[in-house]
Amino acid sequence: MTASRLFQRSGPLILLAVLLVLLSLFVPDFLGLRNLRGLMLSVTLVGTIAATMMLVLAMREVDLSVGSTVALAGVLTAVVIGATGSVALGVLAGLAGGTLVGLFNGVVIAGLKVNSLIVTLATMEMVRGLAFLVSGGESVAIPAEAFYALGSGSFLGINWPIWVMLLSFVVFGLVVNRTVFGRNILAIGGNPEAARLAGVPVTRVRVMVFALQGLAAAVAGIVLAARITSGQPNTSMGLELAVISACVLGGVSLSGGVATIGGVIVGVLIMGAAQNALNLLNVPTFYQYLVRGGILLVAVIADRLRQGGRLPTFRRRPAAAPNETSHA
Amino acid sequence: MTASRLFQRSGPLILLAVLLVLLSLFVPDFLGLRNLRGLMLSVTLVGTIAATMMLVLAMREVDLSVGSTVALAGVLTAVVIGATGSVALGVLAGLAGGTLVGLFNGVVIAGLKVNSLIVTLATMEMVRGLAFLVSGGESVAIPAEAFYALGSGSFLGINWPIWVMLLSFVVFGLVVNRTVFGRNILAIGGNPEAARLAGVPVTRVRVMVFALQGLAAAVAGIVLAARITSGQPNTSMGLELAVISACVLGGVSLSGGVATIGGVIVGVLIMGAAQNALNLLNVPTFYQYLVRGGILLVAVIADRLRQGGRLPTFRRRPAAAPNETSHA
Amino acid sequence: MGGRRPASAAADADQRHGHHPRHLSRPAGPGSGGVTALLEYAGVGKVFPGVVALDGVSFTVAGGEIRALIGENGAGKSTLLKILSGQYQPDSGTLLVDGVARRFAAPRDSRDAGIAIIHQELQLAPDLSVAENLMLGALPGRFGLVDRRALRRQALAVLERLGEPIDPDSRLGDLPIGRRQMVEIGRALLRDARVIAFDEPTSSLSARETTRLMAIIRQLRAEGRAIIYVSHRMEEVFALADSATVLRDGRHVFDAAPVGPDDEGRLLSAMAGRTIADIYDWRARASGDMAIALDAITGPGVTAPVTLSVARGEILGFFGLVGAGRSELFRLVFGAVPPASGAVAVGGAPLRPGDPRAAIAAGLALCPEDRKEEGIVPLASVRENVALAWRNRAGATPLLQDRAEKAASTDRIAQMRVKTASPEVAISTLSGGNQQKAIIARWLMADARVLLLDEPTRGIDVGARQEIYAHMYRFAEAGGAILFASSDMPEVLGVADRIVVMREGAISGIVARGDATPERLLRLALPDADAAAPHRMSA
Amino acid sequence: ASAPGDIRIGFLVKQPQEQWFQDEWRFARAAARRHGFSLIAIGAEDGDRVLSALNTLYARFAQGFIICAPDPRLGPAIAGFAADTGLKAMSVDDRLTGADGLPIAGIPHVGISARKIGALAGAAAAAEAKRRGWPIGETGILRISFDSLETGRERLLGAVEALQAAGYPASAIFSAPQRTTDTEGAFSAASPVLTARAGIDRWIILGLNDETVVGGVRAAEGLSMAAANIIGVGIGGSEVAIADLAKPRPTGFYASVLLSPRRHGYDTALAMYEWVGDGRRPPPLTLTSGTVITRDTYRDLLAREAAA
Ligand SMILES: Nc1ncnc2c1ncn2[C@@H]1O[C@H](COP(=O)(O)OP(=O)(O)OP(=O)(O)O)[C@@H](O)[C@H]1O
Ligand SMILES: Nc1ncnc2c1ncn2[C@@H]1O[C@H](COP(=O)(O)OP(=O)(O)OP(=O)(O)O)[C@@H](O)[C@H]1O
Ligand SMILES: O[C@@H]1[C@@H](O)[C@@H](O)CO[C@H]1O
Ligand SMILES: [Mg+2]
Ligand SMILES: [Mg+2]
Repeated sequence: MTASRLFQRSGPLILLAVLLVLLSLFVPDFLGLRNLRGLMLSVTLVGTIAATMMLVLAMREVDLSVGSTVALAGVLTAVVIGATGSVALGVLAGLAGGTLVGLFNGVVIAGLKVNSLIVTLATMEMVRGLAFLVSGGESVAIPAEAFYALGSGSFLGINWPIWVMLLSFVVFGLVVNRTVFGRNILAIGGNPEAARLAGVPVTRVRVMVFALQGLAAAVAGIVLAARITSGQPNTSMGLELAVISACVLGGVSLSGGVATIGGVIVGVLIMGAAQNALNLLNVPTFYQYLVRGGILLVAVIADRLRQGGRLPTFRRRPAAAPNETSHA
Repeated sequence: MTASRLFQRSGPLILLAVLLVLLSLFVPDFLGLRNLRGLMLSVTLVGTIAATMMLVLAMREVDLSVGSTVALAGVLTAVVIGATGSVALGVLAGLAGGTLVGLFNGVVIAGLKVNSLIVTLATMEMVRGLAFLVSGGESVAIPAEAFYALGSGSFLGINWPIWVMLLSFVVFGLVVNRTVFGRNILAIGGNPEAARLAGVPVTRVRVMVFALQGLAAAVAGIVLAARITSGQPNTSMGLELAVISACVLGGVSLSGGVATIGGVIVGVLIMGAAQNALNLLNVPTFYQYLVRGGILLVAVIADRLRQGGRLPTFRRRPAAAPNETSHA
Repeated sequence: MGGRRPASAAADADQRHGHHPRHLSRPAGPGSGGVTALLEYAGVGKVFPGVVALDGVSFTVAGGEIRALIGENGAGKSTLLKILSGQYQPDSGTLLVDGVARRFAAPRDSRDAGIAIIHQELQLAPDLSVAENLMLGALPGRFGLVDRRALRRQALAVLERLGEPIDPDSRLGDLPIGRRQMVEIGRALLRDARVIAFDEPTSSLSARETTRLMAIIRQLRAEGRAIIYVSHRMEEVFALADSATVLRDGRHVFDAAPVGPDDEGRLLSAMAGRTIADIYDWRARASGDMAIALDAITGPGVTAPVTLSVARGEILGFFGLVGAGRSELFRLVFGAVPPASGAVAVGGAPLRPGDPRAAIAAGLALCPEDRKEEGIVPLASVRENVALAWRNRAGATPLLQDRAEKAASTDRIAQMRVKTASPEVAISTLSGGNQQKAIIARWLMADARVLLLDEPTRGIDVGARQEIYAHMYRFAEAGGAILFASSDMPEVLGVADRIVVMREGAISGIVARGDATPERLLRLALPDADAAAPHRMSA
Repeated sequence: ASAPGDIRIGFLVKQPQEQWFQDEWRFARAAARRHGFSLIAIGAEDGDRVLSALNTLYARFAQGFIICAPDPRLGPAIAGFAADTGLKAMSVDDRLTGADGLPIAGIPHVGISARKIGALAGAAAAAEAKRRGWPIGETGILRISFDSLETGRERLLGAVEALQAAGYPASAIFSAPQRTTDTEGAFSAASPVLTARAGIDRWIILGLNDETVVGGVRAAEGLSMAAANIIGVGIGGSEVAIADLAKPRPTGFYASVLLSPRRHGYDTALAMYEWVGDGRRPPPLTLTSGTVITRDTYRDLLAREAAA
């Protein structure tokens, strides 16, 4: 890796470091133990899903339905626990529901070859509707206090939701770096036709990635339900935005083919630290919209500049089209 | 135009006709004058913006910030009317605000060559924040009854909002079919590099289209403010989904280069009629999520099938790459 | 191709004709009379990261002159034209039009200066009408409204001049490729440009269309326009050009005017930088039992059933004109596209149709024609690219086997002599020839026994070509079978053991190496050849 | 900045952009200023954000918080958090429920008596219709509903009960479920229902707050119904209601039930301050009532409220 590439790569890390220094200097209470734990907890939802979103983006696709899936999984879990009294069955139902949503996305996108942006925009609505239907439109109380431990309990002093997020980072970090499946994802993102002709089972990989994304969203949804002790059909609206922002901040390219789990972790932390600081500083919610949107904008422009002239690879002649716009 | 193409084209029209017949048969009062007027009124918001969204999609871009822009324009109008007492100044402020948002989108997307999905996802948030800031977070009453006429008044028995929507259809229909600018949009959507080499001012056209989209959203936002006699910072969340659905339903291809205003009108009416029927039949809100998402999904799959083997035009071998996914 | 560096450029200058072009005689095209050139390149240079694309190129084109621009792939021809069209700006030197130095910041400026380019890649908008495409960028209109009548009138006029019976209102994307090319040419005519440059215009034209185009170009010359004509086809150059400029490695190495078939040897050696010895070096090989059999295959692009079999150790060449159906046949055999009918058997076992993974499992490998679109994963490393098929072979473990993979891929990379700084750099940094070799290495690593090579030497310089041939022979000697498609007749004649000629989606003849002559192949390949021998199937 | 000793109190609301909550915050800040504690106001629109907000309060060493949660069923999570961290918790507006679905006893609550206030609105509408001489058989009742919220359901229940007591049949009631509790949501929900009942020319319009009723009224006016044929009665007495009541010509928005954001904001913040400071625990349940205001009465009644 050349020095300039190293710099490119570590751009997000530097940003995070600078941010952390600034925050600890200027934001009261930022470095407190209480706050750091709160910060970690606050990114668990985004973090747990970001690792699989990284896979989706690396494949040059996008999934907007994750927020709804989080809601559906939480509601399913709550309803089933309520009906059966069994935490295990509830969790299973939540996991199955989320995975099925992902599978559905994957089959339509990869099988019918339809644009993932629109498909997941549609399933975002539909799954939200399902969440409302399953819950009867209201949030569902979970009558099993044992289940709450998943949200508020801890192990070795670290809360369970944080463990779950770390697990997601580790597992999908390994997947992308150490498995044939993971490398195939990057190959598909880089050049799907070349991958297909080299024997990569493109459709199967695509479906799998979306199914995993559904599964991760389900896990996140179940943990969230445990944290908020109920299944909320209207939770996590706009979550997809935060997750995609975190990935883009972490250097996942929207033109596919590039992904590092380290970058994603940094991206998640940047998002979390920024949001945390806004909270600590008591910045009114309205400004927070501006800041959230602004962070994403800066990230994507930086992504663009970092790539320099590099254009998305689905254009036929990358080098010869300097005035092209990049499309995901 | 061959018979089969004619059929392809009129697919949405047939769908609309069938829908209308069914509705008039099964839904009481559907054909009543008040209902028809209500139906038309109910689609004015989506309709006014759909024509410019058609241009954006035909250029193989997307704009998710329209809902926020509607809110910002309404709020700006309300605040300025409140401050100056002048309706004209208020309307001007609204129009300027929306157009600036569009211009900003266009400059970032076309000038810096950044992915329009992400850019407008970011500006969607930021503009919403601006709307909250401008309004101080609350809805802003408009102290000028003259202004309300734009919302509830009528001309030749047709309400002003409907006139505005029709105007948008006519103007942008003419633009896309009859002007050099409009044909350039289609050329860019079909093959941006070719357009550039032929001397089409690609960047300028792109910026213009986004600016027009902002302008149309502003018009729609001002009319909406007149209808509800106040500027609402949190209005029209999720509107972009409805607008894109209407376009896709009307046969605008997500792979760019194809757009007919007739199709878009039909798409808008299908959406409106379906929603109207759901309401008349008293379908619970939850199912409406499902139906809305379902309609979009069906539309995009139909779009895919309608294209048959025809893949996005940047692929070399039209018939020979059945395993390719199309990306907008 | 890429990878040329300024420093090393001088080192290989053994046979070069000197830095200054040698003029056989003054350019004196008919009608020019030797006055001020309409167009002049004066010391034009252009550098891309890591590549000197053009290095001080100077030549002129007078009104009424057709100047051929020739050179190997990557010599810099298209770059010269892109500077003329305003797509690129030169790093040094100047471009003069009518004796005035010009610098085009954008394609519009070039157009406004009376210059038209027919690009190597078709540059058309598929969803607009033919008429709109003809006038794209300059649609006639008043107050921004398109003047439809003027549009139609002008389109009809130019289509008539082209001799093309095309409806100006039809959608461009619905036209066959040759017609589209004619539309692109029509656009240049419509602009009434004084300088017109053609970048390989005939690569997708039929013989009839080519003849028609030649007549049009001669007429343009008679009207006093300056014309640059880029082509790899020497026959066309000799038939049309008044003068020729040869580029090599971005340098202007040779000029000839007038130019005729007698100059061929000199032109070729100027292009290659050395006299071309026998780069094919074919030797007889023993062939074994049947490796692959095609049984009545049809599908998109292959209209008549193709039945063939290839033995182990055999190299079967496929010759044909553009669009003859060779690429499509290969894709059908490999399963990249499901065949409409017919079957493929490898080593006697039938292959699941339409499934590349099944084909790979049976030992098939496809090196596609379009390396960039279908071959490489550009951002991935050379190693990843080479290992891609191996990783996905049947029965592979889901976890990466780093050590085994590294060893095997390094071996194959060395074996194919892929020139790369390290196996870990992105494959897109390699020159085209080395990318091609890496793709072949991919299949060696995956243990392919039947290679389908589609235009394996397109875009590849002579040295690399020779190496690829050597590898093909070695592969065949080791018991592999090769099907290779090429549009380069000498290559087919030089490398193949047996030659299949295709024409319009069907086999028009199969010729043994000993019986193959250029005339015979051409007669079989040309659509209007009435003497096509009845196609006989080989055993 | 975390000097122990100074008292910090959090005030979390579910919809920071809604005027009601802005008013609550405004009054709570006034209490903080007057009594010298600091108030940390945070908007928390969903469960995840509630938890973030609570963690923020904890990190900033707040000692207690008042919350109108986006969902009452966040109760166990909120109560659990309070128990774990020792923060004192109080709810306002919407009462938290436990895993068993019953109100959590340990969390003091200040809220309106939703059903009673709804009944006030319903009765006001019935009286006005009677005054205008509307025949019961020709009047429609538009119930713009947001039934997933308990207080919303209760308010409308009260209103409908009052109307039924005045003789309106159940068949005259038409529900328009809204997606959001703002004007736009109500507007979109009401339009199609009004459109569909072309035969009914006189409408009573009810909803859980002023924004909602204004949306319904605008929808009716947009369908060219005269203001004289519309009776909208909102709940809140918020600025949108005042704006309509203040218009020079009467609109279809007839009246609102004035609630007291002062009591919900100022009094709760003060109660929490005293709880933290002197350990004086607030009463487990405080219910506030409302007053009907119309074009004719709103000025006086508002002045009286401001003076309180
Ligand atoms: N945009 C670019 N970026 C980097 N290198 C480039 C670019 N365009 C061209 N080159 C390089 O410049 C050299 C000249 O390319 P050019 O396309 O002009 O060749 P050519 O003579 O037209 O070849 P061909 O016969 O294959 O069309 C090649 O090495 C090519 O790789
Ligand atoms: N670039 C292209 N765009 C559209 N159609 C094409 C293109 N190239 C080839 N075709 C079509 O595909 C069919 C078969 O072409 P194929 O590529 O198999 O021929 P080929 O003999 O390999 O020639 P070549 O590869 O030199 O083009 C023809 O009908 C041709 O019109
Ligand atoms: O949403 C309502 C709000 O409008 C106000 O009336 C107070 O109670 C809340 O539940
Ligand atoms: Mg070239
Ligand atoms: Mg070919």
